[in-house]
This record gives sequence, structure tokens and C-alpha cells, in this order.
Amino acid sequence: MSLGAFGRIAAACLAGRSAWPPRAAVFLSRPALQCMCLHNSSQQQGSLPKTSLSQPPWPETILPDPVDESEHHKELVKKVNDLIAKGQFGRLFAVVYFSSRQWKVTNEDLVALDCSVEAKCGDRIRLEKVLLVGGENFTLVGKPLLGKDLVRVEATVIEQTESRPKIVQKFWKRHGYQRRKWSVSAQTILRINTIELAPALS
Amino acid sequence: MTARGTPSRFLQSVLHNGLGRYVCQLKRVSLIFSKDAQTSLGTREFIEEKVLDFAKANPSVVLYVSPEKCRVPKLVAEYLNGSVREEGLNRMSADDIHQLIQKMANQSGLEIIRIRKPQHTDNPSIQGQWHAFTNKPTSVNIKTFEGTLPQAQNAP
Amino acid sequence: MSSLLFSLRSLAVSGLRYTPVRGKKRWLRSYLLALERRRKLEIPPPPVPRSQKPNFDYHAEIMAFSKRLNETFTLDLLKTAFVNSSYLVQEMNRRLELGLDKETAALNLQDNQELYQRGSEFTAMYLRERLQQQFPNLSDVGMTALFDYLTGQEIMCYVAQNLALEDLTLSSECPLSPETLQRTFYAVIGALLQSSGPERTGLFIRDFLISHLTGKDLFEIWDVRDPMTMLVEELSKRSIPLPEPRLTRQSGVSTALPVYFVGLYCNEKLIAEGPGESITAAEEEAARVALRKIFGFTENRRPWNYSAPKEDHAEKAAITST
Amino acid sequence: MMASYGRTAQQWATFARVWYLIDARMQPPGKISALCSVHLQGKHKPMYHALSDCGDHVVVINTRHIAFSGNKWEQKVYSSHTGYPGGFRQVTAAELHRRNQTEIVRLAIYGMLPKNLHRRTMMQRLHLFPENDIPEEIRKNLVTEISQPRKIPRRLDEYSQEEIDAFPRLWVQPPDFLVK
Repeated sequence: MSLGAFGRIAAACLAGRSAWPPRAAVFLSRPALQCMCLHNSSQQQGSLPKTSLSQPPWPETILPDPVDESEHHKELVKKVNDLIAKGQFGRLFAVVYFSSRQWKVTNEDLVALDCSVEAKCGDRIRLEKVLLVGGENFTLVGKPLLGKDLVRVEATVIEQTESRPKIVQKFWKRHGYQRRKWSVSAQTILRINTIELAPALS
Repeated sequence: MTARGTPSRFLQSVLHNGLGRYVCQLKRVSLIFSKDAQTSLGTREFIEEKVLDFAKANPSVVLYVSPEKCRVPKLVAEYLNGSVREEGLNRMSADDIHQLIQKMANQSGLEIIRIRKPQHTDNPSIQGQWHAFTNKPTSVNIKTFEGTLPQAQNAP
Repeated sequence: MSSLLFSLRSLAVSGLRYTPVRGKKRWLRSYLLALERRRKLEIPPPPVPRSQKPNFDYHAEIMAFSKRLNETFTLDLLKTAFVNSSYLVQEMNRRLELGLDKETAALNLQDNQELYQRGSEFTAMYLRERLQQQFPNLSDVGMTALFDYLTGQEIMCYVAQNLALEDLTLSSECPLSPETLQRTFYAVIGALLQSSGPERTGLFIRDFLISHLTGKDLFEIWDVRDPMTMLVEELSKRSIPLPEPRLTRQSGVSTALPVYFVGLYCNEKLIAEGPGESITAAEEEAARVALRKIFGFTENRRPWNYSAPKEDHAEKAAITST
Repeated sequence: MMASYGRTAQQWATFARVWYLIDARMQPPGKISALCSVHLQGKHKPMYHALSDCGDHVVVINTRHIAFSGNKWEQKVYSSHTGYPGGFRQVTAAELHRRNQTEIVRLAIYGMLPKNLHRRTMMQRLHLFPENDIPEEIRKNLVTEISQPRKIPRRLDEYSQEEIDAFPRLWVQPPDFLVK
């Protein structure tokens, strides 16, 4: 079983989502075609043949009923909330935004950041920008972030070190121009401790 | 130097540090300096003013101060995983030495070389790794490709 | 060697009282280095324990050890934990050789035999209990395999070395044998048990021993030769009908690199599917997958809880109050 | 459902080579080749990496029945040079197709693959057949079919009379219409 549940705002079932992209195209082209067909039928007075003129060449898209969809969404949210409340999930993974990058992390992971962090070694920090949390049977996608009361990702700073010396070298041939620059950047290593979920999906 | 030519390792930690508790990996620091040489001036100043504060702040590090007859003062740091790092303190000021020793206390003693990936995970996939038949419909199992049989050669 | 170089060089430069040396002997450095390298290759120097090298204060090291682990040890117990019986014998002999008579030579030190026993007993009890709690569906053989893996010499010595127990251990052997190291580690656990009680000791074992289960597959630890037979046994124990292997997917059958997927069906329900380079290998893999599922040892099982227990209580209280 | 395979088995399953079939009947050779090139390189896989050899096998049938648009059969020229003086050779697509019925597709695919040392290896995983019968050895390996990039248009004689009659006529030819 695999459900897709989407954080906070309205969710769509799988079929509904796949049906969205061509919607604009359908609305735009339909009236012109209908006019043509009417004109033709008035001349022919017979049943319409199945040709490229009577029917658009792409398959017809059926949009889900909004009432059904909202009910389906409610049901889905309730189901996932139940799962979370009962703790019926195994390992969780999360996509967190940190140090201008997105990291897909799970418990016991190591993450090396190319920057220094204010916290000292051994401090436990909370990664607040969580974009996505997933378990085996469900995935919660934030728009763009998930609520702080919904998910809590914690990490420990285990090392604040430096990168290896990187050399930037410039050389122009036949000009006697040579520059060599050694650069060392700060590095922080985090250990992801926990990813906790609360049944606060709405 | 090219990045591929340099020695490299993967991101790791000693004894899953930080999983249950954080253990400071620096176990022992020896400051070796000269009592009268000019080059050890900053080191002597550091020992007079800051070394006690550092020792109090880091009770898990054993600090040895040994005046010896030497021209270049040095700092020998030993880590829990057995690695030993020496740093020369020639003509360094007390503040610089403090920063250096603090940095060494924050490190894990693993080699400082190129790290191949900025992330390490033991569980690469929670919802299942992709394989060649992921999302392939099961109807392909019973496909017989009759159009490719020799007798179907003249079929349109 | 550098001092020798230096003196030679200064001689060459000053050369007041001795015959002057012409130029700098640039060959000397590489020559001496080569000599030293050869000496090392021919006779590697015998290992010296860290305690006999300069800058080692036993008391300070012991204090730092307990601070580092964030545990409160009774110092006497901790010191006793590091004393091995071989050290006592060696020390006695040394004193006797120095000419002391037997009574004055007697040390008032105990060896770590008792602490070792306490430590190993507690470790075994705690580990079995926690493993049982975490993997309730795992069979007894598997449980024993996990237990043996965690308390095996390889893991325990690795942990002990990376906690710098080697420096502190008092023993007559110089590169410590794995047995001694393991014994000392157990003794340290025993000392912690007597100083801080079972709860803290449990956390210690969890943080340093159980953490070695992260990222391990069940069958890396537990060597199962015939998973299909085991699966059949386990299924019959749970009174589930026997699995029926079926070929579900295949590609490249007539090539050197085929892939087969075999699914195991019980009551026409798919319980596991496994890939392999031949049908038998795929069937075996499917059985392993099924076993992992039955034993609750899949890759996406709930991770071990490493959070501090006190925080848990506080949080639970907060949740119930709101 | 989570798989939870062992590491060796997972690796085997991930890097397994899948055999695809593609029918080139009435298809533009360029479109066929674009599909083949992607599948031969493994670019359709989520784990694609240029350094990991993860291409699949592709079997192309009916290369005799490919369809060029426009007047490419006459106008398109395939050039080559033998390496000897005066060895520049040029043949039209029609002539080349008459000589070798798989050559046009092969050349198109060869040109679409990356120009590196892997190109020959990837070409070895391509199997071209002029007609639709393929050896039993290869048919056993097949897994699935890639759908054709172009819909085959129906010829007028494939339409039933009913459909032809029902087709809207925009203009009816008057009886006195003079045809030059």
C-alpha cells in the first residue's frame, strides 16, 4: 500500500494530479473544434464519423470531482494521522534545508557542512527547515516547509574541523606569471539523531 | 594538484560518535617549549594566562606542559583513535595558540584529506531502492512477442 | 639526529677550534635518513606502552577518562578495573629482584577479576534483554548470533582501542592481547556498574556496543547457509502454509548476465521477492528477504532509540498535560 | 512495498540489463535512433551515471520498413572516405538502404551516441533486424517493448467504405468542372 499525503494544504489523489497539466490545453481548444463539428453536421445531416476533425487527437481527460476529491483528502489525512499517532511506521527520512543545500537524511546519518556553525561540539541542534518527511507507507511534502509542530529533526555537532588545503593555481605560459593560493575552509560534521513525527497533519 | 590524485576517504566518525553521547576525541595534549627562547614567547604567554582556563573547560583532555631545550615549540595532540598530530608553534601569539588548541579539541583525529561525499548514510533507502523492474507492469511477464516469430513474417 | 646535523653544521660554519670544513655537507641528511630507515626495516623497535613514554600521568589520565565518557566512576574501582593479574605478578617479581623481602614487596592492589565477572554478567544480561525487546520475533539462534557479534573480541577490542583503554591498562604484555583488552573492558563496565548503578551502565553499553548494529544486515552478522529450510521451519512454527516459489521476472536469460526474480507465495499471497543471477540464487535471496521480514530486521525497521531516557519522561508528561 | 534485499542482490537487480524491443515499421529512423540511444546509454534510469556502465540492450526489428519524410530517400547523402586518394564515396539513402537494410538505422544510432570509448560497447548491445523474425536466443531475453514514436497512418484502402462515405466533404466537385 502506498499513499501520498501532502502537508497542510489540499492534497490530490494520484489520478487527479496526473490529469492537471493538459487542462489548460483542453479548455482552449475545445470551443473551436465544437463549432467546426456543428457546421459539418448541419451539412451532412448524418452521424459524425470518428476522424481527426471530430475529435481531438489526444485522449480526453476527466477531472476528478472537487467534492469527492476533498473527501478523499480528508480520509487520507485521517489515515496518515492515525498511522502517526499509533506509531505504525518504521524508519523515517527527511529532506532538510541547511547551509543552502537540501539534504536527504535519516537517523544515524553523518552530514558534512562546508561552513562553521555557532553551536559548540556536542551541542544538540534542531534542523527547522524540513521540506519532506517520509516513511515506508506515506510521504508528507511541505509547501514548501512542514510545520514545526509536525516534525522535529535533531542533530548533534560532532566535529568542527577544517577541510584539506585546496590549491588554486594560475599559470600563464611565457609570461612569467604564476600564482598559487592555498585555501582552507571550515567544516562542520553533524550526526542526525532523531526524526520525530507528531499526528498534527491537517 | 588534481582532486583525484589526492588521497581520499569517506565521511566517517569514531565509534559512532554523537549517536548516543558525544565524546571529545582529543585525549592528550603536550606543549613542548623552551624557557628562554624568543620563539616560545607566545607559548609561554599562553601557558601563563590561558592554559588553565582551557584545562578547566575541557576536563576530558589531559594537558602536559614540558619545558625543554628546543628551538621550535610544538604542540603534540593525541586522539582516542591513536592518531598523533604535531603542530609547530614557532612565533605564534597566545591567541593563535588558543585557537589552534581549541580547533584540535574539536576535531576527531581522523585524517584531514579529501572527503569523497559530504554525506554518509547506512540506510540509503527507506521506501525501497530502484531496480530494473521497478514500476514495470506485471503484464510484461506474460508477453510472448508473437510478432517476432518466424511464421509471422508476412503479417502487416 | 637533527641535533647531530645541527652541531655538524655549526662546526662547519664556525670552525674556530677545529679544522675548517669546506662547504655544507648536503649529502649527510639523506645519508642519515637512509641509515635510520634501514635500521627500522631490519629491526623494528619493540613497542613501548604509552605509560613509559614521556608525558603520562596515570591519575590525571584516569580522571580524564571518566570525564570524557561523562560518567561518574568511583576512582578506586576504576583503577582496580585496569589492573590485570599479570601486572601484579610482574610487579612482585620486579620488587623481589630489587632485593625487597616478600612481605614488604606485597602490593596492596587487587586485580580486576571480580569486576570482570560482574561486568560480563551484567553485559550479557542487559544485551539479551534489550535485543529481546527490540527484536521480539527473532529466533533464539539469531539472537545468540547478534549477542556473539556484539560481545565478540573483534567489536569489543575495537571499542576498547578507540576509547584509549590500551593506554591505561596495566598488564605485563606490551602489545595487549585481545583477551586482556576485552577483559579490561568488561572490568570497566563492572566498575561503572558498581559506581553508578545499572541504568547508567545500560546506557554505556547501548552507546558503545549496541551502536555497532547500525547499518548491519542480519545475515552479515548471522551466517545462514540454507535460508529456505529455516524459512520453512519458521513458517511452520507460525502455522503458515509452506511457501511456493514462482519465477516473477527475468531478463537476459540466454546471456552471461541474466537476472531472475523469484517470488514466494503463501496462500497465493506474495510474502517476499528476491533477485539473483540464477533461479536458485534468487530463490535463496527471496527466502532471506522473507526471513528478514519475519524477524523484523528489514532495512527500514524503526531505528534504535538512542535518546536519553529522562527526556522521554519529560516529553511524555508534557504531551499528556497538553 | 519495501524490498529489503541483501546488498549483493540489490546491486545485481539495480544494474541488471533489460532487453527492449522496438518496431521500426513506418517510423522515422531519427526518432527510433533517439529512443535507442537513450536506452543504450541507460539514460532512462534514475540511477544513471556517466561512469557506471548501465546501458540496456535494444532489439530493433523491421528496419527494412523505416519511413523517411520528405524527399530524403533521394536527397539524403551518406558520405564516407576509404582513406585512399580519390576514395571519397557518397551514396543516397535509397541506394544505401538497398545495399544494407539495417545500415541507415545503425548509422543514425551510432551518430547519436556519445563520442567516447563506450560507444563501441554500447553498439554491441544493439541488435538490428531487417524483418520481424528474430532468433530464438534473442527472443528469450526480451522483457518489454518500447512504444513506437509515431502512429502509423492508415492507408486509404484500409478504411472501410462507410468511413470514407461519412467523411465530411468540404467541397463537392461540380459535374461541369474542367480538369486541365
